[in-house]
Amino acid sequence: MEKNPYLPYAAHIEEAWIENDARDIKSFRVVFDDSADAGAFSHVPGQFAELSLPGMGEAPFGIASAPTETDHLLFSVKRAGLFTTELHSLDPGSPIGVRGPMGRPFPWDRMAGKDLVIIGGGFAFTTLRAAIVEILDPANRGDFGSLLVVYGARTPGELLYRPELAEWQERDDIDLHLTVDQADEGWTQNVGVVTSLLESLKPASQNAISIVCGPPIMIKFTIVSLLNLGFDEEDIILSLEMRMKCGIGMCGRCNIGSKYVCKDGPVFSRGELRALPVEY
Amino acid sequence: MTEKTIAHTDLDRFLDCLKEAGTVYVPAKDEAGEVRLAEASNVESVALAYRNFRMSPKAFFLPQNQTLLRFNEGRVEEPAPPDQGTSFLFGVRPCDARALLALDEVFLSGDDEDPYYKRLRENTVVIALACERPVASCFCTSVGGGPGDGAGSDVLAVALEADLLLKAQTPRGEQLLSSVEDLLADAAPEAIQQAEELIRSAEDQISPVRVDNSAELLREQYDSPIWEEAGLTCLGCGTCSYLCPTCHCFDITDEMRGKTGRRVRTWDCCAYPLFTLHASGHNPRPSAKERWRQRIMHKFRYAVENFERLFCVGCGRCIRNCPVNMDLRRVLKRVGV
Amino acid sequence: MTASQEIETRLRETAEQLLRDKKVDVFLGYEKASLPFRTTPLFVTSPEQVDRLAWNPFCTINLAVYLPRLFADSRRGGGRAEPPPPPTVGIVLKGCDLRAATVLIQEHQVPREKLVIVGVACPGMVDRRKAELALGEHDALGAGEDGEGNVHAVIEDGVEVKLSREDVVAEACLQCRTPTPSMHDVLLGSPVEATDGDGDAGRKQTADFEAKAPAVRWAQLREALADCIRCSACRQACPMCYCTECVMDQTRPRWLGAGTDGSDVMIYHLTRAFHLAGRCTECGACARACPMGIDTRLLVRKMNQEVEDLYGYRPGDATDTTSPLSDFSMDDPQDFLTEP
Amino acid sequence: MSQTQAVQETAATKEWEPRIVAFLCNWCSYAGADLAGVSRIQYPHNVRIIRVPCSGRINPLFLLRALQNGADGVLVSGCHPGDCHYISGNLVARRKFALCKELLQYAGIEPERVQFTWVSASEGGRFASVIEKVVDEVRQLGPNDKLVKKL
Repeated sequence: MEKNPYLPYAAHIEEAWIENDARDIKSFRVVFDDSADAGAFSHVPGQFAELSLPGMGEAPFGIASAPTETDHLLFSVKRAGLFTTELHSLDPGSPIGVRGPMGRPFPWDRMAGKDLVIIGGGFAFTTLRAAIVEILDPANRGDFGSLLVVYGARTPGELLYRPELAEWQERDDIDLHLTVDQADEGWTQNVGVVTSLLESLKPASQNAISIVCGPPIMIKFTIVSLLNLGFDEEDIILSLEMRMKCGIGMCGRCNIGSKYVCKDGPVFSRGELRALPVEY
Repeated sequence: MTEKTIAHTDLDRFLDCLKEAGTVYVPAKDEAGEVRLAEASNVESVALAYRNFRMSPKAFFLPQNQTLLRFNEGRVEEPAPPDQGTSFLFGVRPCDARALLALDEVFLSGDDEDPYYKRLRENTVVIALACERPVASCFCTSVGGGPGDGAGSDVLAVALEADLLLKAQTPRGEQLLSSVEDLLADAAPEAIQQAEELIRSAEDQISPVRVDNSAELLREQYDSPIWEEAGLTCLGCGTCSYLCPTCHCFDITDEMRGKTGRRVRTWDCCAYPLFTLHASGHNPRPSAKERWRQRIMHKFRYAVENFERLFCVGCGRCIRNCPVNMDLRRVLKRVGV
Repeated sequence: MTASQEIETRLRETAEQLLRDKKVDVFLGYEKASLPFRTTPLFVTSPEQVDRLAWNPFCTINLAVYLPRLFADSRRGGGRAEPPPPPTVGIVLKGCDLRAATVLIQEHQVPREKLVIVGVACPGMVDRRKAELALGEHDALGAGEDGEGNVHAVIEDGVEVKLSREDVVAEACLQCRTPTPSMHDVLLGSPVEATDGDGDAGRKQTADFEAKAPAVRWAQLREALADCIRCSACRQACPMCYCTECVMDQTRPRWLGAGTDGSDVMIYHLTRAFHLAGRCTECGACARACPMGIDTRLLVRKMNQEVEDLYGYRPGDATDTTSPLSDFSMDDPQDFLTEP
Repeated sequence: MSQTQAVQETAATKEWEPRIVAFLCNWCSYAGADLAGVSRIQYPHNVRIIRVPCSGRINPLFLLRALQNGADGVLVSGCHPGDCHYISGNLVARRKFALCKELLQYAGIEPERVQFTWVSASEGGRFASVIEKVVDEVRQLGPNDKLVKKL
């Protein structure tokens, strides 16, 4: 019998840690209780999952781990509402349901052979991390051209995955630039908004694709910068957030025009979005 | 399969046969004089001449409260399927039967199927009853249907003077009719002609609105001032959606006491401000203007773009029941449809 | 010319003048609706549109429901941008509607000085359901009024059916205690005497219900609410329900289940009644809005009578009084308390 | 043994016991309940206390929610008139309570299900006897089957 799409996989939180100085973003290593479920759950970076807590409901989160990290899923969650507050209070070992993977991932077919420009802001770096880990995997790295990553946050303490960022900055197969709005003592890297940094880096737009995730205001200005740099609208890839319930295109609340963010998105090109009403 | 007839005097026997196979619902007058679908065993006389039901029969397929999951001491379980067997809905009007085709697109056509809808849909046989007297809010003929439309039903019945004319619309309908073969006769040509006349006369009573190019026109009218005006008048209640046979948006909430509870699906409505409100406080459809536009766009444009089907069957419930008497036909006309 | 037609003419003249003189930004009245026995709200912004304004026996909707939202933007605080200035609004109000507007002014939702109230003395409006029911198997294709105020419906083949006004007038109108608006800038129509100035009919309904055994009351209430689909039309049609987010919809925390469980439905209606205690102006908009034909006034009516008996207060009388539930007196009755 | 197990065991092995939810104001009635305890005054154990800042904080929805979630009775207690820590919280509340009581009664809900009283910080004895009375009355009514929601 076909699986009930409303029935989550049984999983548990293996490890949880605080990601930022404001202590409102936590990362969760989630492991399936049944290894068969782990096999059945095969995602592609850019996709999301609905996490489920009995009594609290469900909420969608981008999957921050790459498929190459086969033994767990990673989610980084900002405490905002009822569900996320409860999630933050959970100890390792706590059961959690996982439904997914859902949605359309980043356009990996189109990204093959291209130079990649990944631009992230704040805590919206989760699926971008999944993408970077996937690209950097030795088995995959040869499939892509250069990899430029620009990542900004309000303060150094608000950057996610800091140990990993430091590691990536040591490597020569990824060109990672970090920037913050407000530096603190000890910050030796860029200060300023992502767009200024991007414009100073001047990535070539020929044979390149960019992926942008971040707060709406950052996305708005980054698109302008990328267009100025000569990127085609179809080569600017964005990921949207929307209030969701079912995650499978039925409950009717996450639509933008005729497209449902849960199944037709969350990843859209700038060109695709331009054809839709501005209801996001 | 050819048309059959059954004498009105044999209707009870026909329903008795159905009762042996499952639960039968028939149109009957309630205490307040409203005709609604009621379980046949509690009904003394079946109503055949009635304006359409106040509620569309969509609740038989998409119940207003549907338990999706049960939580039991930390275990998450699928609810046990209800042990109800087959249901027979006798007397569904053609517009409401047609609406099932729209719901099928949503719940059965995508990558995921909705198991709850699917089970109810598979276990429910729809016997539609052609409409002999439409009312002023009806416009089924404008949206692809009609008073004698069999789409979405398993059997279409037409109430003639002495008989019911029955015509199977699906294999399931054919099976049903062959199971009561003893009660049926092949329809005489006069009966078929009488049915056609009845339907034609009903069609003539309906004033049409043109909607065939609605998707195209609405695409151009996204920024029309009419949405602002409609948003001003709309009270933001959910009456239009809740009564609509094709509206299907839902909410999912958990209801818990201690470690026991359920995850339940309930009807929801795009007219409500909280429908799209993000946890951050941002709302992509912040006012009644955007919400009203969404409802019309969904039915007459987005559904066409996604499924090549209007999500409106012209039953007119939203027009008849709007507390401030808004009429979507007026809006469609204004938009130029 | 019938009384209604006369009022309609003067109404259009008044609206036209107000708009032409820029005394109002918008004039809120009624327009003929697409179906018989009905009108729909009309927001007029230019003098050229006033001919669409209608006055007839079908102006049942309480237009005061639109007032809080017309002023919502100007009352918005906390944002970065200055809120826009409040508009000036001309509005047609019947006796009951005026009482609703009075409470809205009292509760600081609507500034009186921004309103131009065109009061209309109201002989009672038609409940379209009653009219439809009165026609039985026939369907109306059109409807009008004769010189005596009776309703004429046009049915199939152009046949006219006369419906006596008192047979089709809305339930709330039969119990109306103030058909003529007391506060107004313009008054149209000749003053109308209240048919039930003391509210005896409502009292009797309450007393009849109360005379039943508690278990019977409970069973009847459950039965009456069994059809409720939680569409919230009763709430949305009510001028007094202007909260930007209703407690019944809140999700953090969620006070009430979202579905139609009998307990949730009951608590919805009990809470609605409680929130309207001493605030309901008894226009009946909730009951007329209910698509399921539920008597949504059963509980609210009792609450209002209780407030009148206990605290001598009727909502909608004046704008400068204190609502009894924001007030107290040291010697308020407290014989309901449990004593050991 | 977990709490839930304990509850189930009680349900299975013992007679039904009424469950009373008591909303007590922080300044008078909660202190009164405390005094009852400190003074070792015996009163029925059927009551679960929820402390609120003032009886004026009580929203009738709290009471309905308690009944919906399985309470067999609800008690609200605040400071005596004139003693409110916030001067008049209990006086404004008194009007709400009067209407609330009337509304529930009108709807056919037994008036003993929802009760209101005043208990001061020094009235440990009064608190105990009020509880005794409420528990006794609710016991006579039997389980709350009207507003409770079956999950």
